Amino acid sequence: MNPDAVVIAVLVAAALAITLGVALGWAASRIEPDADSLVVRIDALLPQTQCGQCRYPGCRPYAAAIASGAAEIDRCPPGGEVTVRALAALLDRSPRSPDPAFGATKPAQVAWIDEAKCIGCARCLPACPVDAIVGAPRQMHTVITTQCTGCELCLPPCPVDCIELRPAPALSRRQRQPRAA
Amino acid sequence: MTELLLLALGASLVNNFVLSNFLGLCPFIGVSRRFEAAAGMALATLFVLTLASGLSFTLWHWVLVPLGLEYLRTLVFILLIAGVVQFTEIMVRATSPLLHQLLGIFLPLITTNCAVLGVALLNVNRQHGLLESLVFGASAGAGFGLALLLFTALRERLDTADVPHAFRGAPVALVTAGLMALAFMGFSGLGVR
Amino acid sequence: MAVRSRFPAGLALDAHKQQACGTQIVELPLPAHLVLALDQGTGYSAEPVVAVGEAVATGTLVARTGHPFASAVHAPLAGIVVAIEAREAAVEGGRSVCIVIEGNGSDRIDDSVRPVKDPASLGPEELVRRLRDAGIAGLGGAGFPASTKLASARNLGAHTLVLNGAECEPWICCDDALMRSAASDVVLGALILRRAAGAVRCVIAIEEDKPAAIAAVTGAIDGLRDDAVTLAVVPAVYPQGAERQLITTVAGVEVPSGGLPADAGVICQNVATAAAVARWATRGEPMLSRVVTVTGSGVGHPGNVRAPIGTPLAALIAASGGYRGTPLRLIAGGSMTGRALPSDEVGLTKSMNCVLVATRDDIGSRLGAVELPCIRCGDCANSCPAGLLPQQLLRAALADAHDTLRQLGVHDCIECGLCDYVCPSQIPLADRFREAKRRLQEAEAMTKKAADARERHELRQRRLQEAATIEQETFESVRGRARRPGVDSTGDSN
Amino acid sequence: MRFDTSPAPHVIAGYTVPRVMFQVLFALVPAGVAHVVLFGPGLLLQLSVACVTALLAEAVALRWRGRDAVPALKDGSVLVTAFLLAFSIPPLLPWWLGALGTALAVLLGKHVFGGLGQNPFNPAMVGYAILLVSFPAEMTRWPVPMDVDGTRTWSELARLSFAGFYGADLTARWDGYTGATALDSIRSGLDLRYTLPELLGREDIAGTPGARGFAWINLAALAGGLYLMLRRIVRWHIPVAVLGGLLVPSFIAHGLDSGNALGPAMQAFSGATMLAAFFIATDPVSAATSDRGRLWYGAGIGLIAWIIRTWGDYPDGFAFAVLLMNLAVPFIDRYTVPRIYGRQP
Repeated sequence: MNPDAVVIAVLVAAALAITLGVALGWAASRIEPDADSLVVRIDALLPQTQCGQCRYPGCRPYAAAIASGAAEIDRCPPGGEVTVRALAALLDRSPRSPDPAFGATKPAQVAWIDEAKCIGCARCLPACPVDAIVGAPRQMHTVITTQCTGCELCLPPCPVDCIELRPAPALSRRQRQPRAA
Repeated sequence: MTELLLLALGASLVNNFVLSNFLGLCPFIGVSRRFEAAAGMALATLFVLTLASGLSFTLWHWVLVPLGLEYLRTLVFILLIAGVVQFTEIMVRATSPLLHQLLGIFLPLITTNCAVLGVALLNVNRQHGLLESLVFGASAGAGFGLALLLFTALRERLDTADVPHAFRGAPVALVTAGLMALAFMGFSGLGVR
Repeated sequence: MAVRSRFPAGLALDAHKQQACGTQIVELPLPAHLVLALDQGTGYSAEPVVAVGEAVATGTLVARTGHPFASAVHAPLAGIVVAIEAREAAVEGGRSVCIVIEGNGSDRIDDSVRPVKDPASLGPEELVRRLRDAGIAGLGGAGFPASTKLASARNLGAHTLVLNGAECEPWICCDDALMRSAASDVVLGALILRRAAGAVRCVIAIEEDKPAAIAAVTGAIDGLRDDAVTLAVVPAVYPQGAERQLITTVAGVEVPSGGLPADAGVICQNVATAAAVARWATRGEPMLSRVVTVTGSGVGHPGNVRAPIGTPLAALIAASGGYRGTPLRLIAGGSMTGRALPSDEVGLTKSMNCVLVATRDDIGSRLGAVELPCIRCGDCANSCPAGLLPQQLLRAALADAHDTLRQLGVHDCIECGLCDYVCPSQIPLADRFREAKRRLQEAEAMTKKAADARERHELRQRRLQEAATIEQETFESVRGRARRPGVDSTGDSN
Repeated sequence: MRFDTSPAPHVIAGYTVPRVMFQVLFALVPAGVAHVVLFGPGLLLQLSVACVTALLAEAVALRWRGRDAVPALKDGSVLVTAFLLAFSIPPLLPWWLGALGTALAVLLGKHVFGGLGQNPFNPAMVGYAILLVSFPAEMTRWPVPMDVDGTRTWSELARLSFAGFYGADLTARWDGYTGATALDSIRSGLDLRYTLPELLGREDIAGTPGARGFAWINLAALAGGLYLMLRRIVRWHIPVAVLGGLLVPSFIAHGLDSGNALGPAMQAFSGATMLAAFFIATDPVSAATSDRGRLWYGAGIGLIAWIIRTWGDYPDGFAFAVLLMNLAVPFIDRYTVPRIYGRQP
């Protein structure tokens, strides 16, 4: 093969590559990736306990981590099997069990303050991620059951351990019809 | 006109790239678990195939043939297809990050979807004109998309079926794909090449 | 006036009405004790206003409620409250708090029981309020308080009152018997209900297989000389008496999915409810009793009985000739939608229109069913009165695919049971859908709770952010003035 | 007194899958009688081997999955598969091919997907199509049916059937007794540039009872199909749509080009038309599930069968048409959900 042909071939290939590269680079810089919408959709599937067991400071940061590929979908103990399944379906990943390293899945729970023991120190108030504890210093505190997510974040700050978690009331009014015995 | 119609029919149904020629099986199996993802894949492939057909025709006729570089076609076409696919990926990421997630690795892998390169090379081999190339590319893409969507809908139904444990997932999908190909054999001999 | 069915599909079923329908309504003597469930069948309970040991008179209010879905309960029997406790009851979940009253032989009547002097002089709002205080609940089977429906009908501007005398479910004929014996009460009640609902027209719908009831009601309407009250003879197709389906047949409009009948300009009440309203107007009697069909192959003398609310079913059955043969199920309601009860100690509720004591002769088909996989034959879809695809819903229910379930309209399922009835694979579809609805509702409640939590969390984040900004600014300005402010001594302790 | 409880409804009609399946088998009897009278007892041989294989395969598959095989064997669905396959294959087929086809139908067509109710493809057509593409010669060799003037008698056909069944070489001794079906001969004739009237006039194609043989079987299948419709086991949507999809284009094509395109009457009463329209396409498991979907599904089958009969390589396209529309069923179901009561269309 004559050397000119080789040179031409290389030049053509190089020219094509450079053209494509420049065009793509330009396109990439002009077209903004939409990062937010995916995060919102993932966030919508998370239970919003804001408990931080996934080692992210809340549900939304965890959603962002999933969207960017930084975290797996199995880190949410409060959501349990259901949440992992929903995430797997949304993102077309293979379903798996929640990773026990991030905590055990418990049935839905809400915090309850033993008002006889509470000393009204108000330290649990700022810990609550959803402002579900009402009270003021030296006043009795109480938990708004319907708003409590059961995240357990109010337990450590309490100096008298007067907060305990109780099973959450049923969310649905419908109950099973009796079945054949 | 009839010519083009027959070309389109042949490329999309009779000689369906997936089910008759067994090209592009990788995304066919890989992106057929969810309907939304498959629809995205079908559109992306249609887009890439059409664009790549047009561009490869242009390159072939105005660059490679005049310069006597026909032997470079595989290399050049792959480069071209890679560029188009990259562009598609940028577009998808900008418009639907969820789809980008769903397609995952299979989006850049359109590059290596042999159907795409196959169409570009067949266009050259069969000496298609520009319009013919575009129609051939688009209908091959449509045929791929159709097969993919039908297959995905089938697989979604199989998801809820009581499939024997040994056949869950990929095995039953492959059996299904095989039976689909069997059904497509019925089109054989339909006069359209 | 005969009309055609206009809802999708439906099916003519074996009616089984002859067993109980031949005889007149029997007045049940007052039983020795009554078990009044505070949940009268809607799933929502009233609050007791009496205490254990208290003496009550006939008609005394024993439980009051502010909830729109619960109804007030009155004592049908003068006596002593002997217990207020959770007991088995004919309600969702199987248990409800019950007030148990033991009769003391007195026939004292509560002072509040006074005939309404002139119901026509009461304004609609006053009427609704009085009906609510009288505990008037729908007697057709759901037990929904009449006052709540009337109020929303008036708010939404309903123009037509449909009185449901279709009574499509097999075995039940208490409405039929009532219409035959007290057609004038039905019509009088209809006029009061129409007034309370602010409606213009009133249509009384009766299935064509009840000629005696049709004749009686026709007579009563003729005596009225009111063109706006008419009779519609509807085909005897199950589930003709389902509220939405009947409205479509009679008024030609569909109730929007997820909406109320009043959204289509219609309010539906049962004929027995109308008769109860008439009783309230003429005698001042709150809802103390109802007519109930006691039937089935397992009962001695099937028939219709007027019994006080709270009558233990055992007493009801004893008065109807007692058990016969081998009763296998005690069903509150008909054979298609009735609830199988675990015990005959439970009290009659306002929503209980039938007590079916079933032997193998009556329910053998279900007992002997062998479930096979769905073959997608579509018979269920061809009989579904809501136009659903039960075969597809079943798949979605088994896969717990919530979006698909919603799309395919699981919430539009009225649980009539026809899909079960026709299914050649004998799949308990209605129960699967009930279960799917329950799980879906739970998931939806959870999503809603999560959304609330997200909102509260975001608000909090914003507030903290703002507070931090302000603190930062304050700190900066303070530092600007004095280089070293007072040190917080607790800061270094850990 | 205490009672057991169970969820509502407490009664059902008691109409069961086995009863549906046995009604279908019963409705096949007229077509079977016509088949045996015209083509000899080959059908009975094929039926017996197909039924035995099908029951065996079903039992093996269920045992292998650790399921109780008895109710599944009693439900009759596997016998319907066996019957439909036996009716579709030529009565001369060696028994091992019949057995192979049935085993494939039951195992690959049905149990790989989970058994009754789960298979996306019509099992009988899976078996048939595999046989057809693998053994085209055997699968297109039919006996020339009995005629009236006695040159071919039923007892000769019986001997021929047994010879075929045991796999004897039919070309040597039975040459004049076997041949292609009318549809097949017409197709090859048209390929050789004969015109349709010429072909239809030819003794060896349409003048013989060969064509009439299939016409009788189609008529008998039509009668059985109408019985199923009368008993409301099959609703009208699929058969009507299949026939419409086949006959409307053939009517138009015949009107445009009567020299080459078969007319609707010929299309309706040759090949597997009626069997497909009433018995094969109506298999509810692999068909679309809403009424509107079933119209699309049936029309698709008819149209594809017409296309394959007109231009394709295979003389009768119904097996492929059914499989092709089977694979479109989930797609069709997705877009043909009927309007729900109380919702906007």
